[in-house]
Amino acid sequence: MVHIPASSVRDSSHVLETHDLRAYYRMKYFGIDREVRAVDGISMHVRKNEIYGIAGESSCGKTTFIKAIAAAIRPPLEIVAGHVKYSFIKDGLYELPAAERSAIRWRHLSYILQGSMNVLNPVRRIHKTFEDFAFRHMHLGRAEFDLEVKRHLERLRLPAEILHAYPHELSGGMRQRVCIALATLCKPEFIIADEPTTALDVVVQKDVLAMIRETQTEFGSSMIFVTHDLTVHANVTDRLGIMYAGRLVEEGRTADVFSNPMHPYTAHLIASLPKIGDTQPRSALSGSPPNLADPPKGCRFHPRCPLAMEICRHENPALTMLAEDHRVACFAASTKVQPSKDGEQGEMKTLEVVR
Amino acid sequence: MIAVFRDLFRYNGEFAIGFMIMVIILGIAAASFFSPYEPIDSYLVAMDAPPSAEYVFGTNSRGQDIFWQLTFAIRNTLAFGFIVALISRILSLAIGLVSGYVGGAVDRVLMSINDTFIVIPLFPLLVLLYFVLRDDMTWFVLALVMAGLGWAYDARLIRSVMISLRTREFTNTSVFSGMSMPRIVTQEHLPYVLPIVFSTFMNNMNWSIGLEVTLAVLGFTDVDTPTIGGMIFWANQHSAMVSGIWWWYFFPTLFVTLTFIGLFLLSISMNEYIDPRSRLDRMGNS
Amino acid sequence: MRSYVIYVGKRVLQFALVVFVGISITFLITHLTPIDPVEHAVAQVSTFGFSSPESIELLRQSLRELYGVGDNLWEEYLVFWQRLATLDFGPSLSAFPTPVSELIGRAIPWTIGLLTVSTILSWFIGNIIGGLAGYYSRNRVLRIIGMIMMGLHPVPYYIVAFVLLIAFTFVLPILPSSGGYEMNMTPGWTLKFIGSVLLHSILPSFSLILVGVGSWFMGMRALVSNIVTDDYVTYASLAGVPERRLVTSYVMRNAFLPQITGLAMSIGAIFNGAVITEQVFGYPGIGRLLVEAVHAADYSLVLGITSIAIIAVSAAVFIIDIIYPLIDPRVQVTQ
Amino acid sequence: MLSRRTFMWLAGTFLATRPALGQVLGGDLPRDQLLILENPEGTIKNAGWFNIWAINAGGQTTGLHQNAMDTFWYIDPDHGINGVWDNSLATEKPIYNKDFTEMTVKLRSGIFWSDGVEFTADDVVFTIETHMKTSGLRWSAPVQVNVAAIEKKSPTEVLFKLKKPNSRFHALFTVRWNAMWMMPKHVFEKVGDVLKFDFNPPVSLGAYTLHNFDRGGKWFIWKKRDDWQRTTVARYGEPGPGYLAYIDPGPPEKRVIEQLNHRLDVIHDLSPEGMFTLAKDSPSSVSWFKGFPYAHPDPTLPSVIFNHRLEKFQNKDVRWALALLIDIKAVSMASYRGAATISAIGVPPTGLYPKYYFEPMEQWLTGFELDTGKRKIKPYDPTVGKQIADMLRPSLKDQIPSDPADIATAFGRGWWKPDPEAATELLQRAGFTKQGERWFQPNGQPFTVKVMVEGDLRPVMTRAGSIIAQQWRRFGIDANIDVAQGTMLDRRGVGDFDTFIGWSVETWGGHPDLSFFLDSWHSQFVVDVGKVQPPRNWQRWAEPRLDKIIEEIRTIDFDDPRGVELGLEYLKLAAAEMPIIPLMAYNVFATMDTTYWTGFPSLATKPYTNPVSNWGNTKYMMVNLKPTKPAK
Repeated sequence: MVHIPASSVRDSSHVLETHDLRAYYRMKYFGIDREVRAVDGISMHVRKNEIYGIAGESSCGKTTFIKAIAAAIRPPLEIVAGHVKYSFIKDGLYELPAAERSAIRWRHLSYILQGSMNVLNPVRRIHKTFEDFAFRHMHLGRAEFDLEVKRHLERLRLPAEILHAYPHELSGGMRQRVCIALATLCKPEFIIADEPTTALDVVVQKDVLAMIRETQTEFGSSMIFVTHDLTVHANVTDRLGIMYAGRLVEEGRTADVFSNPMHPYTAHLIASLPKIGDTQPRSALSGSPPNLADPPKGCRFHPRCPLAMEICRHENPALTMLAEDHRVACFAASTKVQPSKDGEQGEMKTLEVVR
Repeated sequence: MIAVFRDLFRYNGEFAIGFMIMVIILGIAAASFFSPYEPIDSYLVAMDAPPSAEYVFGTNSRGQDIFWQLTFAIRNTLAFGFIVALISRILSLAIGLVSGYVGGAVDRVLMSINDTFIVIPLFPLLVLLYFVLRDDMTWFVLALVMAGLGWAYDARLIRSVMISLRTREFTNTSVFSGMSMPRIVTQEHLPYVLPIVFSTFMNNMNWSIGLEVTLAVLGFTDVDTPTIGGMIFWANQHSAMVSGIWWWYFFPTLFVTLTFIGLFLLSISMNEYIDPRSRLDRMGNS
Repeated sequence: MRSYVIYVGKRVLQFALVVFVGISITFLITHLTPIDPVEHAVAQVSTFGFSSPESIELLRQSLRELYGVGDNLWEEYLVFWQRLATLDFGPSLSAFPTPVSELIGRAIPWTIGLLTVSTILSWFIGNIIGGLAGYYSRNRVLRIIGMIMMGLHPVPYYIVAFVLLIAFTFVLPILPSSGGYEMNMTPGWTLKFIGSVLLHSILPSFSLILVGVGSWFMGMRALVSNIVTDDYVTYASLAGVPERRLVTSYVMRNAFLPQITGLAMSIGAIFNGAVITEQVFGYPGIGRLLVEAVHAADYSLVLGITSIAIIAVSAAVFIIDIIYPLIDPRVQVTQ
Repeated sequence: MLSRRTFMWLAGTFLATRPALGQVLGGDLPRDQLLILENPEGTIKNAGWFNIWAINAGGQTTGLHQNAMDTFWYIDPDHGINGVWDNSLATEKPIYNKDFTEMTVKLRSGIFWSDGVEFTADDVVFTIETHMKTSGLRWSAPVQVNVAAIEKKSPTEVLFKLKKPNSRFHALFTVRWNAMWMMPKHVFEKVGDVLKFDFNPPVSLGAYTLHNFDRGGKWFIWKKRDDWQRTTVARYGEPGPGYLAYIDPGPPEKRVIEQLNHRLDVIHDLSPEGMFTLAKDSPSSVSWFKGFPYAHPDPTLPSVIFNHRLEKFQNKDVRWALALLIDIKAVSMASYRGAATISAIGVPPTGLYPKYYFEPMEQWLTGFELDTGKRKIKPYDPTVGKQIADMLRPSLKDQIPSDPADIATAFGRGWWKPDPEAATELLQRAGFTKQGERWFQPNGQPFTVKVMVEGDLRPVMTRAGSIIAQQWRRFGIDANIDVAQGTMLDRRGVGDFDTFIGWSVETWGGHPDLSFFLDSWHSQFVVDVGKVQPPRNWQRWAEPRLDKIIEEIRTIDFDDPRGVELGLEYLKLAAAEMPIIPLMAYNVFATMDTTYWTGFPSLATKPYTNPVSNWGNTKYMMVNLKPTKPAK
């Protein structure tokens, strides 16, 4: 068993890398193809022991992106191009045989999902779910496993009685904590958290976030944290990526992004956050997110962009490093931003593709 | 609306096939209005002719052209099933919704009535009504009677869905966000309820047409009005199966089956269109 | 626990109410029949035999006295409930003076035997194949089975039964066409008799299963294809929970629960008999008894059979209501 | 079916590996000693009940009344083994006194019940006295109406003293379909309430005793008595079958299948199409007629029966008009596919009636004139039977007889020519008017005629009613069939119908006396609509001229030749008045499989009795049956 020592915090090696990842919904009826480009060329990486946040409006492709890096691809969703690479596997995620991919799950790669009400099997007691998910990875006897689960819950300050409960007998916050316990039981290298706090009320949300932060630090896991709620990102994530219409438009250290948003979309998102003492309603962005089956040419944001220029209508801006650890894909942000080739996004230099 | 239809037709194979089947079925039903023969007249053409160019579906032992008989039968049977299903859906939806939403004493009273309808044995009731109503027991009256008796089970189903929807989190969210109840029902809940209504609509049609055939086989329907059951009734009167006149049974059966396949395909494609989850999957707006 | 007791109490009351109202309505309806049981007895005497008008009139009077029909409806109703309390439905009017309970007792084992087995079998087969078809929605074999089911499901039962009859007794005469067991056999727990009963039940039960499987299949497939997209299934499959465990404990287990209600209702409905099955296959049972009783205006017998059916269906609803909170942890007894 | 042969061939190997199904059926019974017959009563609800004297309690034609019961006399609907009249338990015909107030019966000796007790006058006296003091038995009412006292004169002679003169009292003990059966005194005298006694197992007076039966009522097996010589049929020899099984084979399709599989020797009735299938595919099956129309014509007369209490049918012109609108050839085709024996007059063309009534009537009918108000027409067409034969000959070839006498027996003689013009004239004379395409009654109402039929229970009658309604509809009358499945009996009784297809004429078949039905047509029995009309004057026709005929018949002896003369008078009156429109005989497609048994009655060679398996006189069939393959 490989344990990542806590001392390796802020290790700069990459746990996850994607390169030009494209995941499309493809439907064929009577020879007519229809393509929805939900993830369209995303290159990014997550460093060891960091929490990487992804933000964006609903239907911007966040969920599809997560599905793609989690290998939760079911038709009609397809990986069209690109690579997903984890440090704990030799080859790319999609080059791995299905059986091996399955063996990695939960041991190295686990998830915390939105909607704690519905992510636990309603007719199964919690301890059964723990068994289903983790038993085969722990290589322990039944009694030792049970002991280990209890010890783990204790560590997370959860009462052991919940193991005998059905999911509906627990409160929403408790269920989400159970999910976190479940996701961290095997001390995986990587955790994907998809809107883990969305349905919770503010007080519980705060506790749960603290717990995520704590366990992540304690076990030294890396994490992708997806939520549309920017305040959550501000509290939890180390780095933040902003997605719009299937593409990453800005990425940087969370504090940098908040203090110095360079993409007009990011700037808009941050500006529309409610602030204490506000009396005026926030200005809304005109228009709606594009139809991904037929996205606009050029920069996908240009129809709604207050700064749109001629070039934006024709060319797709490449995600360009404009400051330390801060990438932006906007022609208006800097002249350094060049049109990307064949719609490909991101600067190759910033990536060290491990093959 | 037209755009929705076009999209469904283009992108949804089930819809396209189901739609085409139903066009054919309805076309055949509509053809009855152009029939050269009165539906109840007999001995008009040669007897027992197998399917041929002259008589596409053959003729029966009563000297009737099975194709034209079938046009009437499909028209009447479809109308019959449709009326039963429509009226009983309205009843079950209304009672299920009210019971599920209002709850309490209203729910208990409605469900007691509902359960009484579930337990009353249908078959002797229908036969006795047939005895009492006699000539007045036309297929339309039969349809009304069966609609009056066929809603209870589905009302219970809709009620239980309603109860579960009422307790779902999004309902609370919507309530707190100040949405009015009718709006919550139509916008948030209907997408969950409609697929159930559609599929019970189908099952109900299937049930009522099956029961019509059962009653006809036992001779308890108005045999002067051609229906699928009525055709089977007359075929039995002439021992058509052992006489080798298989086409007298085959074509009615084939078209009943096709009708249901058509309706089934339409209903699943409609469900996919209505159900937010599968629509998202299909249209890929995520 | 206390709330559960209150819950059960309420359900008991509802059960009693439904049975009472249901049987009362049936009592009223059966007594509205325009058929006169006495006239049927008279016709039986006069149809073929020599009879003079005078003697027919005398016969009619004496039968009316004997059968005790034409009394006050309200009195009959009270007597009916008094008798029902001891499960006595009085004498049959079309097999006078044999007690109704004796006639029912003779027919009902066949009905229960045939219908319980075929209902449960079709439930299991339909649900398991339907569940698999819903889960492995792209499996070619299951898709073909699905299409066959979709095509078979709407075929009127009479046709299915009739085609099977023709196929296996006429075209390929390998199975008996009529009866519950071989002629001249004496019922008993002998191997030969049981073998004969099984042989005779093949066609009736097969026809019932063939038709019954379809609706369970369709229902289960729809349920499962919904559950498959539910979050807990997605979550468990992301977690790499082994497929067999996923299908059984996560998908099927959840989908089976609503189907249990359906099963209970179907088993309750068994006591209505299977009229067409009994007609086509000449199988003994309660359905035919009911049709004949309706024909002969034997309201004692009609009421006897329907009362049992009403009690059985209500009991099924009742038992399911009682048990459901115990088998489905989500249902709270307070609702 | 087309593929049957192929399938049979494919199944050949499979079948070779298992015993023939014929042997499977019947269990331990040797198939070559077993005769399997259809019991048209179907499944017997209360199978363990054999007390046939209690009404409506158990089965009658389960073999019980055919083979276990006996009474004084039998009249055969056909020719009989030794003449139409057979003295069964009696040794001679009934002996009446001059004014028909006493009847003496001489009994046969040496006849024993199956439990070894001898049948004597004591049994007769017990039977009659039991019926006199118990109400609600099957024959209580006629006994109570007629019998003042019964005396045992000797062990072989009884004397009935009647309450009033009755020249037809012996009919109560004369089997056509059934009659009053004798009770075993030694069994019933020990019974408290006769009405509640199930008589299980029955003690038999016939040649067979109960061997086994299905509690579910699907089959009853009877075994030949070892002492069959001590029963009345022994006079004609030993019954052939060692065992009889009366079964419920199911609907017509299944009867066909069962006979094709040789698991049903005698079919009671079929649909015409089922009959044709057997004629075509089952070489071993035989029927009453050697070829077309196969069926045995029952001595009943299916007719269009008017409700004379309705104003619209009270004018004979209207009834005649409706008769002239019927094309009997189409009715024959629609109902029986041509296999009908038509009749224009008020008795069925069966048994010996062609000789007694049809031949004498033929000339009168040919000359019969009908006044339409505008002119006189001769409506009778004596060639209709021949026309039907000619119409069928192209498709059925030599199955159709060409000899005029054979045609008359098979298809009947003449009928009324369809004459819409005369019908129009008749209706107009009756005050009916035609407006546009529709006819209206004198009171201004549309002329509607409902034709009540029994649906599934009598398919052939339903088919006849359907085509007749169609023919009337074509003429502009609003006519439709009215399916009264299950309620026909009740509606017929209370007069709740316009017209129906059924019969109010039923005869002895072999004997020319018409009292069997005609006595009940006396106007003294007619009741108002709403009250139950006693059988069989369902039309409620009240006619003084008919009353006179009936009253005279009551005063003459059963065998008096004057009876036939009076019968002819009735026929002429009925033809002129058209109280019912006679259509044809009730043809029953009784079909017999000769794989195991031969000697079944048939018209051409052995018309000794009626093969229809539920008739009491089929006991005479058993003594004529011989195994097809001699016993090894």
